Amino acid sequence: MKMKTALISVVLGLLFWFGLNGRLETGVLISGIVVVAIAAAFHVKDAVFGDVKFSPRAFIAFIAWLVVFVGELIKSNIDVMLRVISPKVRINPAIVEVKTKLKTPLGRLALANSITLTPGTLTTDIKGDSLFIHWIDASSTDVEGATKAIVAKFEKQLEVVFG
Amino acid sequence: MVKKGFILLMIVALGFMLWDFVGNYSSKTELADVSSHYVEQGPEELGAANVVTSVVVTYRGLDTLGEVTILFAAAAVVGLLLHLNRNENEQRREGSELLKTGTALLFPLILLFGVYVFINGHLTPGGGFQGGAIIASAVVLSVLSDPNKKAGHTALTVIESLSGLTYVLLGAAGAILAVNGFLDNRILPLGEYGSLLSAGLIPAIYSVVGLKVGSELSSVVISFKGDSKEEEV
Amino acid sequence: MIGTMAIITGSLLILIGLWGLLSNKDIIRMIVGFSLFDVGIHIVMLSIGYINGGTAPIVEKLSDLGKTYVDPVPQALVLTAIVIGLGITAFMLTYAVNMYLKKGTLDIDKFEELKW
Amino acid sequence: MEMTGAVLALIGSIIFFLSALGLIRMPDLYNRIQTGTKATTLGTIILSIGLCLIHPEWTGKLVILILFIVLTNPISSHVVARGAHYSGQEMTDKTVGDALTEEDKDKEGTP
Amino acid sequence: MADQILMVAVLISLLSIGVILIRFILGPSVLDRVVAFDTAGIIAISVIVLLAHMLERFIYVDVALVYGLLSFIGVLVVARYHERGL
Amino acid sequence: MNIIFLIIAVFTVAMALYAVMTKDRTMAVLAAGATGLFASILFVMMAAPDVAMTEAAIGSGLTTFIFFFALRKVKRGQKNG
Repeated sequence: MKMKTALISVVLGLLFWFGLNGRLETGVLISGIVVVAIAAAFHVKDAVFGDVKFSPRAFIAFIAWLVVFVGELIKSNIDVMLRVISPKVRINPAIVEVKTKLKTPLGRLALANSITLTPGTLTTDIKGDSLFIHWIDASSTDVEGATKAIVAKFEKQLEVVFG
Repeated sequence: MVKKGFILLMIVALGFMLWDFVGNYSSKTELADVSSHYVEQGPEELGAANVVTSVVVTYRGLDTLGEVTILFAAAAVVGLLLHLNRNENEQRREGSELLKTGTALLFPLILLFGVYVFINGHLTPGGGFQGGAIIASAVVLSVLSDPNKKAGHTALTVIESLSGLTYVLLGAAGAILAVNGFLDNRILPLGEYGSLLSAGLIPAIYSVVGLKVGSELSSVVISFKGDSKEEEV
Repeated sequence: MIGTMAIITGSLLILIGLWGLLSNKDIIRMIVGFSLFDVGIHIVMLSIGYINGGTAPIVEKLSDLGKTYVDPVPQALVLTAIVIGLGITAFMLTYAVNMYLKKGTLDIDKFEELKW
Repeated sequence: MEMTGAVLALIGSIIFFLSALGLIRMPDLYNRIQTGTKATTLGTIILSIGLCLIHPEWTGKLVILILFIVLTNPISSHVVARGAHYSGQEMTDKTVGDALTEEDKDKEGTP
Repeated sequence: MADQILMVAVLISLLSIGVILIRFILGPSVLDRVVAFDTAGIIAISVIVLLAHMLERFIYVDVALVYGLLSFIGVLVVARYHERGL
Repeated sequence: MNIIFLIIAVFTVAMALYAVMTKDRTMAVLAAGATGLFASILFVMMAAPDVAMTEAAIGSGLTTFIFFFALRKVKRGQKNG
């Protein structure tokens, strides 16, 4: 678990470092190794990436999540724009409760962020297994209906990646 | 009422002075002597692409030493005065779970970015002061996500004093080994222009300054936050 | 043109900051006025070093040396000034907090020991 | 290539403008957060992709900028919404339900 | 041609910042203003990136990164201050 | 270029005026932070990226944070009497 966190953290840190510096040199590499080691120590202390799964299936699920996410992001923007432009503001907002099956912190963060960036939903609070979501156009206010409408499309992929 | 009139009078007077100043202003078309020397000779002389950095670190290095000293004094006084008068009895609301996870994920990356800013001070905009401020912002982020956490004062003090000592020693090494006196950067070879390990000592000096400023500003933030658990013991 | 506009902006910020500093009774808002004053002075200082059509004094390649660059010395001074401004602001805020803990108010008129 | 990039940047800025309009028109804070966050995120992504097309050598830093914004923007709007809820920010009259307030009340009722 | 389109993009972004500042001044609550501040900050990042293109200096993008980081933490500070969590 | 500079300068001055005029302490501090952020765009256009970065990180960023920490201490004291 610690090894896994350290490995992901080092790879991520090196990508970040070379992306920032934008060139390959010995100096960049040497300083990068020192700095990334310190950063990875912080990540290991909190065990951030401890539950990420490594398998071809997880990779495919990650890509699938990314595709769904980008699609939803664009859809959400068109949706919001239509609401903004329409002469009469048509909204029907509510805060609804949904349940999630995800257990790991990183998976919940990814879920909440994807919910916030998708059509008309905004994560307001999280308590245990319940996410409280402000929904700009609430079609159902009970837990099951809302869960099906909001969470289900991301959860399947995220469950494979983050568990 | 008399006071208001007096204030207005004062502002109008200053406004007239500034009006005069603005009226006589015209932007220059060429540099003054010293500046043009810095801009035209500086890159070849010191090997640093960022002329502002070479002015701050080398040409006007003593000023920077004074500045760091003032910052240190301010941090010490803030810590002292806020320590004398504490009333911490209300527990703060915990940060949400998402914020905590986000902080655990982002905190090392922000530190990394801060290090990038001060280690590249001689090539890109930025340097020790900005990098130190970014590191202190990372500390602010961790304070926000978990306000009741105890802070590591000892580690900050150790980093601060070690980097301060290294800074002065590097400056003195410049005075002894190189030609131009205190804080000269040419005791190491200048290296290939435009690469990370170039410009002699400048990256080393700016890294040390960055660590020092970062730990000082973090200690200012932590003294403003105050330790709530310490008092109960 | 940019230089002229910058110096006018800076002067306006100085006047606004001074007004906030003098006309308020609340200590925190006096400090806000002071920091606005600070920003104004920085803009004025930079506009004095501005060269028409100049670019930032960062010479990425040695072959770029002939270009027009703006004056690096005021930039270095302003950099120092901003950092010291933070130190001063932190110091003033510490004083304000301490005075508040002594007296229970932030109104400057209530601090009668300061008058003479 | 340059033209494509420029047009993408223009689309991004139009999205910004729509989000600003939403910020003005929406009736309460939560709906304002909704329009503010989503639209600016997509706008920044599109604009940065446009600039990547114009200057391919900028890609590294712009990708880091996009990643940073996609990661931080939802967190900050979540924290603002949570702060709004716990400081008792009112919702608009059109609201049809509020599960979070009911949940809080349930907790207080059963000690 | 491309440059004119980018100029128009900058002007539209600035116009949106102006519209958002109206919300900043109108309020009504502190958090409304915080949301306005956040949105204006993100648009300003894009303005800096566009300015880096127009002034033809790549290094200005660094400023945009710092700007984004600081405006994010600033919003968090105000929100947490408001819910008494600081 | 000039017109962009002019617009941002107007924003800066407007934020500064708002910071001085407003009755709310919190808003004054936040508006001062916004002034600093807009001023840092001005610094970018005046070809001073170093100063812009410093202003964004220190002058606008950390100063505002410290202001809020101090305000929190004051507000809490008020509540306790």
